[in-house]
Amino acid sequence: MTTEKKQAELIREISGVEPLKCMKCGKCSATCPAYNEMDIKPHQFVSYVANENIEALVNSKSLWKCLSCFACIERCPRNVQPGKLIDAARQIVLRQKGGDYLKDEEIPELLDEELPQQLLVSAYRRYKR
Amino acid sequence: MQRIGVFVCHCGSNIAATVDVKKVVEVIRSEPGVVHAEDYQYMCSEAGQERIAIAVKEHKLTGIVVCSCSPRMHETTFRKAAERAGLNPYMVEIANIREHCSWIHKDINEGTEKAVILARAAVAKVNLNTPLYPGESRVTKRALVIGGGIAGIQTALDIADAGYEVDIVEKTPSIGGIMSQLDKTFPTLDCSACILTPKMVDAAAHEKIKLYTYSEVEKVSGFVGDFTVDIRKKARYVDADKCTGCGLCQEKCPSKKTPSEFNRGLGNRSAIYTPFAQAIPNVPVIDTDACIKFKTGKCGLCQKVCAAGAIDYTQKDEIVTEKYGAIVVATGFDTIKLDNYDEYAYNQSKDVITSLELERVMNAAGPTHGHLERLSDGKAPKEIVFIQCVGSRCSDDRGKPYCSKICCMYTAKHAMLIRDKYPDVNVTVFYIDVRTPGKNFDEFYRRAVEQYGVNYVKGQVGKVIPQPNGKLLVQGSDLLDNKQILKEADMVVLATAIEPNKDVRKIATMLTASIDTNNFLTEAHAKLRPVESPTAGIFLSGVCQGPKDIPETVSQAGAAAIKVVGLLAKDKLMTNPCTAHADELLCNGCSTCANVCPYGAISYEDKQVNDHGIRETRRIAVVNNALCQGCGACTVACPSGAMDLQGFSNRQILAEVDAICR
Amino acid sequence: MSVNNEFKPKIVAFCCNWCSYAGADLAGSSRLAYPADVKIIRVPCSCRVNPMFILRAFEKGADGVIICGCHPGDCHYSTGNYYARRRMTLLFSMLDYIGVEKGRARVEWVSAAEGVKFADTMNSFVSKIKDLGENVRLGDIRCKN
Amino acid sequence: MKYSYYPGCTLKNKAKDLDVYARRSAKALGFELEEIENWQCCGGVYPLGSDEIATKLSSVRALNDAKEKGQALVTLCSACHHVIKRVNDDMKNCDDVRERANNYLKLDAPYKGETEVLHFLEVLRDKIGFDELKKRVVNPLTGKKIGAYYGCLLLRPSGVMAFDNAENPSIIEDFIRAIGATPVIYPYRNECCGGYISLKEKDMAKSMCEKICESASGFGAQMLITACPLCMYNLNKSTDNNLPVYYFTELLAEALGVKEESEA
Repeated sequence: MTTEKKQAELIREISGVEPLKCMKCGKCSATCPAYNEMDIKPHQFVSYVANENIEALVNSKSLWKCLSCFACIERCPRNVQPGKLIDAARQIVLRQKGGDYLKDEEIPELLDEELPQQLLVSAYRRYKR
Repeated sequence: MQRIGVFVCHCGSNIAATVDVKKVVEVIRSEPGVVHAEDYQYMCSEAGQERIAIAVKEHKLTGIVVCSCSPRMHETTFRKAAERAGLNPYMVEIANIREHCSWIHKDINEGTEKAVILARAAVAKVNLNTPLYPGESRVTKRALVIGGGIAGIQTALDIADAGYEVDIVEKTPSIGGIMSQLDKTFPTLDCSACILTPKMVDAAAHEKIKLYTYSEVEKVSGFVGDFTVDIRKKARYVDADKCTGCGLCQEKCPSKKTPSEFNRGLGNRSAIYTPFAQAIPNVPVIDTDACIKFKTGKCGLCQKVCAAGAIDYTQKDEIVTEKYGAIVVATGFDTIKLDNYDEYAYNQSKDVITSLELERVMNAAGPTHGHLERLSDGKAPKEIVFIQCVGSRCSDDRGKPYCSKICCMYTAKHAMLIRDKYPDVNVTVFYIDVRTPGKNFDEFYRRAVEQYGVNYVKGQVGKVIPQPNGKLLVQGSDLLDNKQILKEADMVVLATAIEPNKDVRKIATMLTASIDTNNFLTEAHAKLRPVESPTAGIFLSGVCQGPKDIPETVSQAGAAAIKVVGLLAKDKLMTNPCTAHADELLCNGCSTCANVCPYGAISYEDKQVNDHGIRETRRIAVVNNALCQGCGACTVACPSGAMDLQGFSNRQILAEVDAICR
Repeated sequence: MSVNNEFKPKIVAFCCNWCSYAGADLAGSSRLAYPADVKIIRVPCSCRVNPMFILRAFEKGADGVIICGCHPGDCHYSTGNYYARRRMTLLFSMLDYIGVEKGRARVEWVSAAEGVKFADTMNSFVSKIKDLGENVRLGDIRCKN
Repeated sequence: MKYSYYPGCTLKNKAKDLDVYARRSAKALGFELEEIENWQCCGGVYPLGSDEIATKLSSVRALNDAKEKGQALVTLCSACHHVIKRVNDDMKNCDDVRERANNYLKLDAPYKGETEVLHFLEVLRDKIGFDELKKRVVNPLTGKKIGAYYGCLLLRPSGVMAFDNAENPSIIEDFIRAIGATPVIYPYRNECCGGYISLKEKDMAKSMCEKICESASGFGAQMLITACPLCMYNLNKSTDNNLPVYYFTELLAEALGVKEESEA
């Protein structure tokens, strides 16, 4: 099995998403508030996994732009849940050595007076292993 | 002892590929009762059936086992073949070695072994079969059609034209159904009323057709050829014989604030009303929830102004009992409620409407007198967005998993009509797929694009966002350009999914007709018997069976009608001989069986019995073979084991169990 | 061959003519595989299944018995499956009482449209029975060789 | 009535107001919030991966603590509510998560999702009742036009959260009416504020919050209320205080006349 095939299977497993349920209506992309920041769009998450095009997916900046706001999950008419797919792709990156998207030394300059703990905690979980 | 012949079918390679048919023949020969066994390429073919006839003669067979496809497919075929060969048709059993064996197993050893066991079970059963003889029942030469939309009207007209009496029961005050609410019809754009109204008039005027409007089916009993139906004629509070249909009562009625059902709630109607001007019958009804007289006892204005003296506040619901030989369900559909789709802002904005509401807006008799305008402020829209598949093709519990089928076409129709009448209005259609199979349908859709400049965008809409300035921001996908679009619109029209009429489940239950998970009535066979319900004597017409447009509905209505005519043309029907019967010596008359019988087929008689020399009168269960449908509930309920089912007797089933477990 | 040592359960499936038998046909015409251990007996309705039939099957060496009928509310005879459900609830608690493992007998609703469900149900039932192993509790020792 | 209470990290720190006013209001309304001992941070984000267990355990501990006391578990912060409610749903409905979490935690009795998880707003709606709340208001905020900002975490996914209609919610609007003010309904109230993205992508969060605030002001809102410290932070960053943002508990305490009360 190729690495990409393995990874595609891993993404399916972690996310619990069946990409074949997708009917390609594009409602996820129509709904996504971070759409314009993404290079690979929410509806493409599904086809990238279905086509085992994982290398491109895990290198996509979309991994770090998804807000996990669940709008795509809520509105998907086929219960495909693209947001879970991109999260699983992110997990694959984070679970590798050196996959962190946030370096400790970056943090001090990102802080300000009002910044709530919740933000740091969430960002840690999103960006770091 | 029976003399049984076993016939093993190859079904081409369908069976022979995974079942060693020769081996089955060889093994089954040694089963008790089997005197002959052979295999053949296609048992259902004429040559195959001929082989059965020859074997019956040569081997003096008394019973037959055919190892072939499902009995649901060819049991009747082989029973008829046996009958032609001089056997009782109920001496035939089928071992299903195709659907239940060869098609699901890959390993030939496994398949062969299972086929042998299935054949053995069938042989064991036939050993205990007895000849059965169907009874006869009479046919009432009159049909009932439930629902007075285009499906019901067309079915009734076709049945009546063939010379049979037919009654239509319609629950609203007028026949006409959803079609009467449409403005224009695709793909020819004729005005809906212009083609429907004459049919409504024909139905009302036909000497063989009786209309029960504002009426509902209350109770159904009986069986094919002989149904008894209670129809509730709801009180109209208007004497139909006296009413001249002048309309003065509606004009004078002071209670005018009830949302009009006919106008999809977009306009109001009075408490005494006919749903629309061309209503048939043109006799109003009083909506007692809205009527001031009924609510407070005061008013009575309609009675005062009615010159014909037709208003009668004391009228009561009336139950009419009629006999029918056949019943057609034509209960139609409605659009789904959009409460699960608030991302499209239907409940938040008046300018987001359903396509059916748009029909009323575009219609000259509608709430805006046919002017295309925003319902919030009456302004003329400049930018209209249509959203397809709202609630259709949703497998997520919010909507319907099926395609509603008609939306692509009516949206193209709406887009075209708007661009034609208001060329300065821009029309955008968000679609997932455009599905336009049908004669002149795809050409119609292409005309909308190519001639009328309708902008089709491939992609679903995520959200409709009402703006402070009253406009609607439509956020959708353009999958071909890989863009997220934000489009400002004045109106948004939702191609709302359709669903079977809410009452259909209740009606199907009364008729014991089966219904699928989406509340569509099930056909007896999806391909070969599409207008019949599996319940004998019940026929399907229109959308109650599945989404369809007007031409298809009319075709199906005609097909249902001819099936009904075919039934009514018979004087007698053969009844199913697989019915229950009580062993007089075992029955103790306890009534347990009658309590579980869903058909009321069991009654009790005092009978003289001779129980091993003791003569006495006992109360004994008697089954009416015309009413019994052969479910077998009584056979298990019977505490003394007196009740048994012909064709599926305790001994037969136990023999099958034994054969399988051997 | 190792196949010979593998436990091949005997499983009897009672299927009502209108829904589940048709569902099994659909599983077949959709080529959905399930183990050949399952043998189907056609009955007009799940309410035709006498608890006696099930006991007899166990007595004769069946390892599992499954009764399939129309979904509640969809019975061709309106109410037959409700009777079946009640009868089987009682029977199963009795089986439990006399020591037949839970799960050897089962009731499932499979409609004529549910070929997939039919195959899934049979697959899961067979694997359950395989987990439980051979039925020894009710077997009639006189039936053994 | 006594509820177990899970405050969460931020309510002990930057979002003290959310917590303090909630406690005072609860007292005034006659119910008690009993803080779970030694609660641990929920993590702020529900782990979507179906193989994640460790990240769900802190929520399970809190849930089990409430179960042992026989109390419902009340939350205030939208993120905590989201995480705990979803973990609870996993413990109830997902055999794999339940089995593995219980194997790991070795509780006295396995936890199977028995605890009822309530957001403070749900307590007001379902336990107290907005009609009753209205009666208790001594200082109605008459004339104030308030936009409810739901954000995403309270509402979605609606199947699990079962908080309100995810696309057209009404609970905060009903709350606003109960405290005497006028709700302003605007379409962006259930759109995301950017959430954690504001740590690294400040512009992205800003543009999202601008849309929200613009829409709310456009429909006439004079202020926004929220239940989430992160939403509060993000919204504040983009409005320049043209549209002040408050915790809903602050307005509740004000309406109940307990805002200034020193904590007893």
